Amino acid sequence: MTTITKPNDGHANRTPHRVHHPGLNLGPAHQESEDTREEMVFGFWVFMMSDLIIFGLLFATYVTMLGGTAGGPGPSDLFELKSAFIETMLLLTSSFTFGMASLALKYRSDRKVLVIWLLVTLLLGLGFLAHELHDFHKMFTEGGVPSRSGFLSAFFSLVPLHGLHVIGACIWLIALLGQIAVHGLDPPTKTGLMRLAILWHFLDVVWIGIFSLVYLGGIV
Amino acid sequence: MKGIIDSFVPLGRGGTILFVMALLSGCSHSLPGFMNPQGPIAEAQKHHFWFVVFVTLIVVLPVIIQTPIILWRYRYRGNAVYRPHWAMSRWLDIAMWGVPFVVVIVLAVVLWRETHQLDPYRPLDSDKQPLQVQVVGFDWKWLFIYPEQGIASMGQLVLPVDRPIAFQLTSATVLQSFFIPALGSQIDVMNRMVTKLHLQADNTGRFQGKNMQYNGSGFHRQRFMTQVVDDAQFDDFVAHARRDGYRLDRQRFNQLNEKSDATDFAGMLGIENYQHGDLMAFSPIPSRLFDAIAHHAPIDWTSLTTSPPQNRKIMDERMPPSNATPAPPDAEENTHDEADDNGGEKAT
Amino acid sequence: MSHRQLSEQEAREKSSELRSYLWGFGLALILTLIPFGLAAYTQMAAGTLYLVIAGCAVIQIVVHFRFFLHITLARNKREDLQLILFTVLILAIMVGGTLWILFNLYYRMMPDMLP
Amino acid sequence: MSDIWNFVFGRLGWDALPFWEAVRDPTTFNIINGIIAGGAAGMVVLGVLGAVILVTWLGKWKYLWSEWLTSPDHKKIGIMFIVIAMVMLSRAIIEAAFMRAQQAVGLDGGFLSPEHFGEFFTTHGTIMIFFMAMPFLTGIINYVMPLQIGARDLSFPVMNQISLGLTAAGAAIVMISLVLAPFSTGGWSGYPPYTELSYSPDAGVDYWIWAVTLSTLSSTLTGINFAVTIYKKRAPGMKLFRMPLFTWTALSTAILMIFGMPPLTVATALLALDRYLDFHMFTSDLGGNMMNYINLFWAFGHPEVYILILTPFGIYSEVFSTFSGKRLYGYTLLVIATICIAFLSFTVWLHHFFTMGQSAAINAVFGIATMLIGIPTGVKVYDWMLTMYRGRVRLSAPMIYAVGFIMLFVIGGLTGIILATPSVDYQVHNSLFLIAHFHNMLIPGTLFGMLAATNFWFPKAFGFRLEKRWGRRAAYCWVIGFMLAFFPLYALGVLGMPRRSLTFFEPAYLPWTIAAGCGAIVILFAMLFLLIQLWVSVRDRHHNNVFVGDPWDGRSLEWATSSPPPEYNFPVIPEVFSRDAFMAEKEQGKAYQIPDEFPDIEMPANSAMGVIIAVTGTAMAFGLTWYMWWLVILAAMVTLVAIIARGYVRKTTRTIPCDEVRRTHLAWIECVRRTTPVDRSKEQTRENRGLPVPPVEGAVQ
Ligand code: HEA
Ligand code: HEA
Ligand code: CUA
Ligand SMILES: [Cu+2]
Repeated sequence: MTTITKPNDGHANRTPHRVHHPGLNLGPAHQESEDTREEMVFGFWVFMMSDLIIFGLLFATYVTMLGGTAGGPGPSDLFELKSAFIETMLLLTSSFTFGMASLALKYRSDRKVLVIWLLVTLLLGLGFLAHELHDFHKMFTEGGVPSRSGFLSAFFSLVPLHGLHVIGACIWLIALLGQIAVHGLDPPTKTGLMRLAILWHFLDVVWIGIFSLVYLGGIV
Repeated sequence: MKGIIDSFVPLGRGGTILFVMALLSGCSHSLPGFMNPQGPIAEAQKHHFWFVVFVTLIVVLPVIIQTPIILWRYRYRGNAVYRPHWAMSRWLDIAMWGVPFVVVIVLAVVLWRETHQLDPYRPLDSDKQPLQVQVVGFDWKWLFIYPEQGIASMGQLVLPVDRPIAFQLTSATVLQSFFIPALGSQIDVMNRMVTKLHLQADNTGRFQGKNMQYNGSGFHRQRFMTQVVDDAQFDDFVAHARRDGYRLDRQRFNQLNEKSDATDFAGMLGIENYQHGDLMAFSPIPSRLFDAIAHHAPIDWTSLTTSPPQNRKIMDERMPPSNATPAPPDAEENTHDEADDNGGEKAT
Repeated sequence: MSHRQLSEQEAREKSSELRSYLWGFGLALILTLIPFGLAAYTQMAAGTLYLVIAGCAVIQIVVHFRFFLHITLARNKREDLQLILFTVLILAIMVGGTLWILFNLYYRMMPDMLP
Repeated sequence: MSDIWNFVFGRLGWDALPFWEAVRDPTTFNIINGIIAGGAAGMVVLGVLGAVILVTWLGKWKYLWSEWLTSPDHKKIGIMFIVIAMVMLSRAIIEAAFMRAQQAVGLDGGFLSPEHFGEFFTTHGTIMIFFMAMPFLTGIINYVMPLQIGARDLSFPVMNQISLGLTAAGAAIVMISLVLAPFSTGGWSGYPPYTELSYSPDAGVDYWIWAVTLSTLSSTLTGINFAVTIYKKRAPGMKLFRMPLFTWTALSTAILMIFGMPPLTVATALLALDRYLDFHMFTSDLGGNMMNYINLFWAFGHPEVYILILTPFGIYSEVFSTFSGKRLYGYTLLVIATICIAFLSFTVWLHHFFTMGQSAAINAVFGIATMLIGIPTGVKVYDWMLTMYRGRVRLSAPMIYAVGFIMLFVIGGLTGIILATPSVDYQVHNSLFLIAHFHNMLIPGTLFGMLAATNFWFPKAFGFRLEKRWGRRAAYCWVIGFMLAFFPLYALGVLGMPRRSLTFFEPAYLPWTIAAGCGAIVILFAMLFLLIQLWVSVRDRHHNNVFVGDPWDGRSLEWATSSPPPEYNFPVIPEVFSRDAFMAEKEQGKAYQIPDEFPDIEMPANSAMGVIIAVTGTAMAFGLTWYMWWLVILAAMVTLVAIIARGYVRKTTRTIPCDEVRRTHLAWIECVRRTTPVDRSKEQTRENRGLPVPPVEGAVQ
């Protein structure tokens, strides 16, 4: 038999719940746009997870290529604990400062505070990139070029991909600063910032994998 | 368990007969492939094939038979009862999950056993010492090295009957797959890697061998003839090859690395009228040639000179002397004989 | 968006969230310092050290998800959490399968690739 | 001078022209192959020119631009996806015909050159998978799914446009490769090291890499879009377990796309790094290792084939229950089976390389995992049979495909089980047996599914039914032609004939290849009949008009609106109280009501993002293929700027005033009132205007 339920339990998956993403404070007046914002954030999560598969597979491939040094320099010849540590600290701190930015966004204290935190985050991100590039340069001069061996190829397909993501995130951050300047903190800008926050923290998570597996694992 | 599979043999045989009849060709060629098995591996594979077919048919046939019946009985203009809201029956549900589940369990148990039994890496049970054969895939031709005999062949793979063969395989170029359908499993052949395969022939005869993995425009020509002979003939073959084989020197080896099929290579050796499946034998050959190729190590050419210098061609009177073709200049850009890449440090 | 007075409730929430970020940062710092410190300054056996590094990494990832990405067991987070767990499952299958397959292949046909 | 030439054109030269070989070295053989290739190139060029001229002549550029290319409407995007699929299909079919013809005469010879044959199977496979099946089913889901869940559009309409743009770019790249040859000969799976620079130095593999990469990105985005839409945009009351089965399969497909595409992205990206930046991931020297590629490729490849089959499973579920006039048997278990299949498909990829040399235990584990998929698949098949059972079955064209499908699909499943048995796979791997297996899945499964869907939902999209007689003829020809064309390949495979063989030397193969060639001819007739059907239907469109919207006595919400639906789909979002929502409304007499109040409706505004991405994507891929770096950089910059600029756009919606909505709706209701309902015996006649009388339970009619 066709089951017919009472109309009023029909809204099961639409029960209005408390806003739970930082910064998403549009209130009941904006139900429509609040829904779309939530969709966007959820969609971005899904995208990140798809991206995570990419990183995961690259990690796995990297591990399988550890033996492919072909007589060239190996992990312990090329990696330095110190610079890995500095990069880690830069990125970790930037994650924290982005958290502060999120708080500023959520509680609308002051746009200036938000922008300052964002700028600090951006600087840390750029610092990370600069340091990473410097690292690569050093590796290159020591003969650690991707064309040297399968191992180095695997390294240079994994770690710089993370770097590329950071570059993308920095560009996005700059674009969002522009949006704040042009449009103020309207809903689209806010969701933009929220999604960027997810990306930023996510990249830090990936970096945990990189410093643990690639750098620490390689040097030990 | 063996018993279970074997009980399908008559069915399988029936299937094969049907299959042969369906061939309708009436030609005298024996059926190629594992339906006409010539060795224990192919034989077992054939049985397992039919076993899977018949067991799976238990769950598949009902679909093929009953669908038309249902279709007819419940056709629009028919007069069977119509129950638009009927959509659930516990017993049918149990059956439709349960029966396939049992079938899969049966298949899985047999699969586990047979997969281990027929693992190409597993040496065959036999009281005879296996014959070692090393196979190198080049672009569009195969080189067979008999390390114990110190000879090599091309175009034809000569095997003794009733004796296990232990193959070691590698590729001098891209991925290929080595396959003699009548004898059993195929196995991938890869550059810088060594795979293993164990086969045995129960009957003498000539069986096609091929490459199954596309590797360029000459792919379909990369075939060879497996000549299974008795022990005496095999000894003859070895003696013949030793006496009349072509010397596999650096220059010829470089020619091997060119993109060409066995016929083209015969042409380079100066053989006219080369037919598919004719034998080209090589002796002397560099020692540990296979290992050198597989590990990208330099080939020990000096070992050639220490072998007896018998440099005449073989068996077939058709073949002109090998020095009929002038030697092309040594191709130094070749990859595999020089200490290229990492191989250099790993000289054997 | 100019200044706005936060309600008492909001202020409380804000400080609790701030605390959560600080906790996260602190924990992450510790979990970073431990493996780096051990790798740099001790002569631990490689095997144990690997385990410590891996353990710290896993915990730190959880910390990030909990304190920075706000993934909790709360009801309204369940969709995100399920998504993440599902991803982790798929990832485990793919990564685990890859390692199993490839190292087995190395073992059987190109031992020199075994690290 | 030549520096400038090189800068502008990279490595593109005269020899890229497809008939160059024939000009350079005019032997008969080269001339034949030159004519084939040149003809194909000519057809592409003429086709494009013809289309441009036609649109100009009709003065439709503006219409095309504002109503289609920049439209964010999921229905139009869906149709455009299908149009791409059709165009690409026509090319892939021709290639299939050539391959069958070549093998039918292929004993010791044939007429195709090996390079040509290599390009044929590579493009055929690549197109069929990435540019026929994927866009086709993406298009169908795009069109139907939002209607079924009672939504106005997908969650991310602009991203949907971008997906379309990426697919279009990939398709364009494949088509361009006909004019500026060559294409890859590495097969649709593109195994290195054959596809590495050292063995395939020309541009072919690069074309393949970028075409496939574009398609993969498109599918990933599509998957995200679908999944979020289904999660977040269902009509009130539509719980997960009230969704139509098609929506369920769409959700599973989306999940497979999200998690199954990344391995391919990784594989092709790494291959590209090898080819462009001298990496050594998959080379045979310097520590590279091609087994990683094979592993990654199939970690994608197997989920991919279930992407290709799950959507059709959903389609067939709708078709069976609709044309049996009956609820779907075992809905809950069907859903569970779907989820099982989707999940299990991530655990079996190794079965594509059983012969690579790993241990027996690994092979056995993956073989058993593979066979497990047979259980939920079988449940689905049985459920469909039981859906017909006690029903009242009308054998319309979609139903012929559906019935043909279950009977043929189980045979493909059987051979799949054979292949899943490692010890047997050692014999039939890479033989024509494998080819027969997967065509047996892809044609009765995917392609019949697409055809059934077209016959089923065409009236919804265009407002008139497809003609029935030619439809049936085509369907029967398909079934017969398929059997004739592909069953012989099973025999050939068992006889040991390798796939991808230009020529063979065993006379025993010949009868079978000839039979298969005949089958291909029957299939060509099937195609011809499809075209006739389309033509006849368009001719008679006024007689077959079903504006009222429900020609098949449908069960789910897409039938609850007019055909074609208004761009906002539903004037008010329907509220759902049970499964088979529309059927329930009809049974309770609640269908076709006039809402008390009409809202203003906000719809996404037009955007040129899709077009921009299509153009820059094509340019970038083309530049990369031919080493025209300036083009690559330019296209990349434009893309980046466009994406950033899009972030600044604030007016992303457009409002449709309630008056307009009311007017449209009242006109439709008026039409419904004026239409006489017909019972199912008149379903295929001109009396069917889209308003059904339901058949009576238990009775004999
Ligand atoms: C739509 C596409 C599609 C689908 C649905 C399938 C479904 C299946 N496939 Fe297939 N497959 C392909 C497309 C598809 N395949 C392609 C394209 C390739 C080759 C790619 C290439 O190399 O180029 C391939 C290759 C391929 C291989 C690799 C062979 C080789 O390279 O040597 C294997 C091996 O296991 C396999 C197995 C299976 C199995 C077991 C199923 C199962 O899902 C089938 C399940 C269905 C049934 C079993 C029938 C119905 C069930 C019942 C009636 C009830 C009960 C049955 C049992 C209990 C057994 N497939
Ligand atoms: C979806 C996938 C798909 C489909 C549908 C097909 C369809 C066909 N394929 Fe396909 N094929 C592949 C996927 C597919 N193939 C793949 C993946 C490979 C492997 C490539 C490789 O080796 O790398 C392959 C390889 C392959 C080979 C190479 C075999 C070899 O390696 O030796 C051959 C040889 O004949 C072949 C033949 C055919 C034929 C005759 C058809 C015919 O059935 C085609 C006829 C199709 C039509 C006639 C369609 C008509 C439909 C319409 C016109 C729709 C109209 C619609 C409406 C009006 C609504 N295929
Ligand atoms: Cu492939 Cu070892
Ligand atoms: Cu598969």
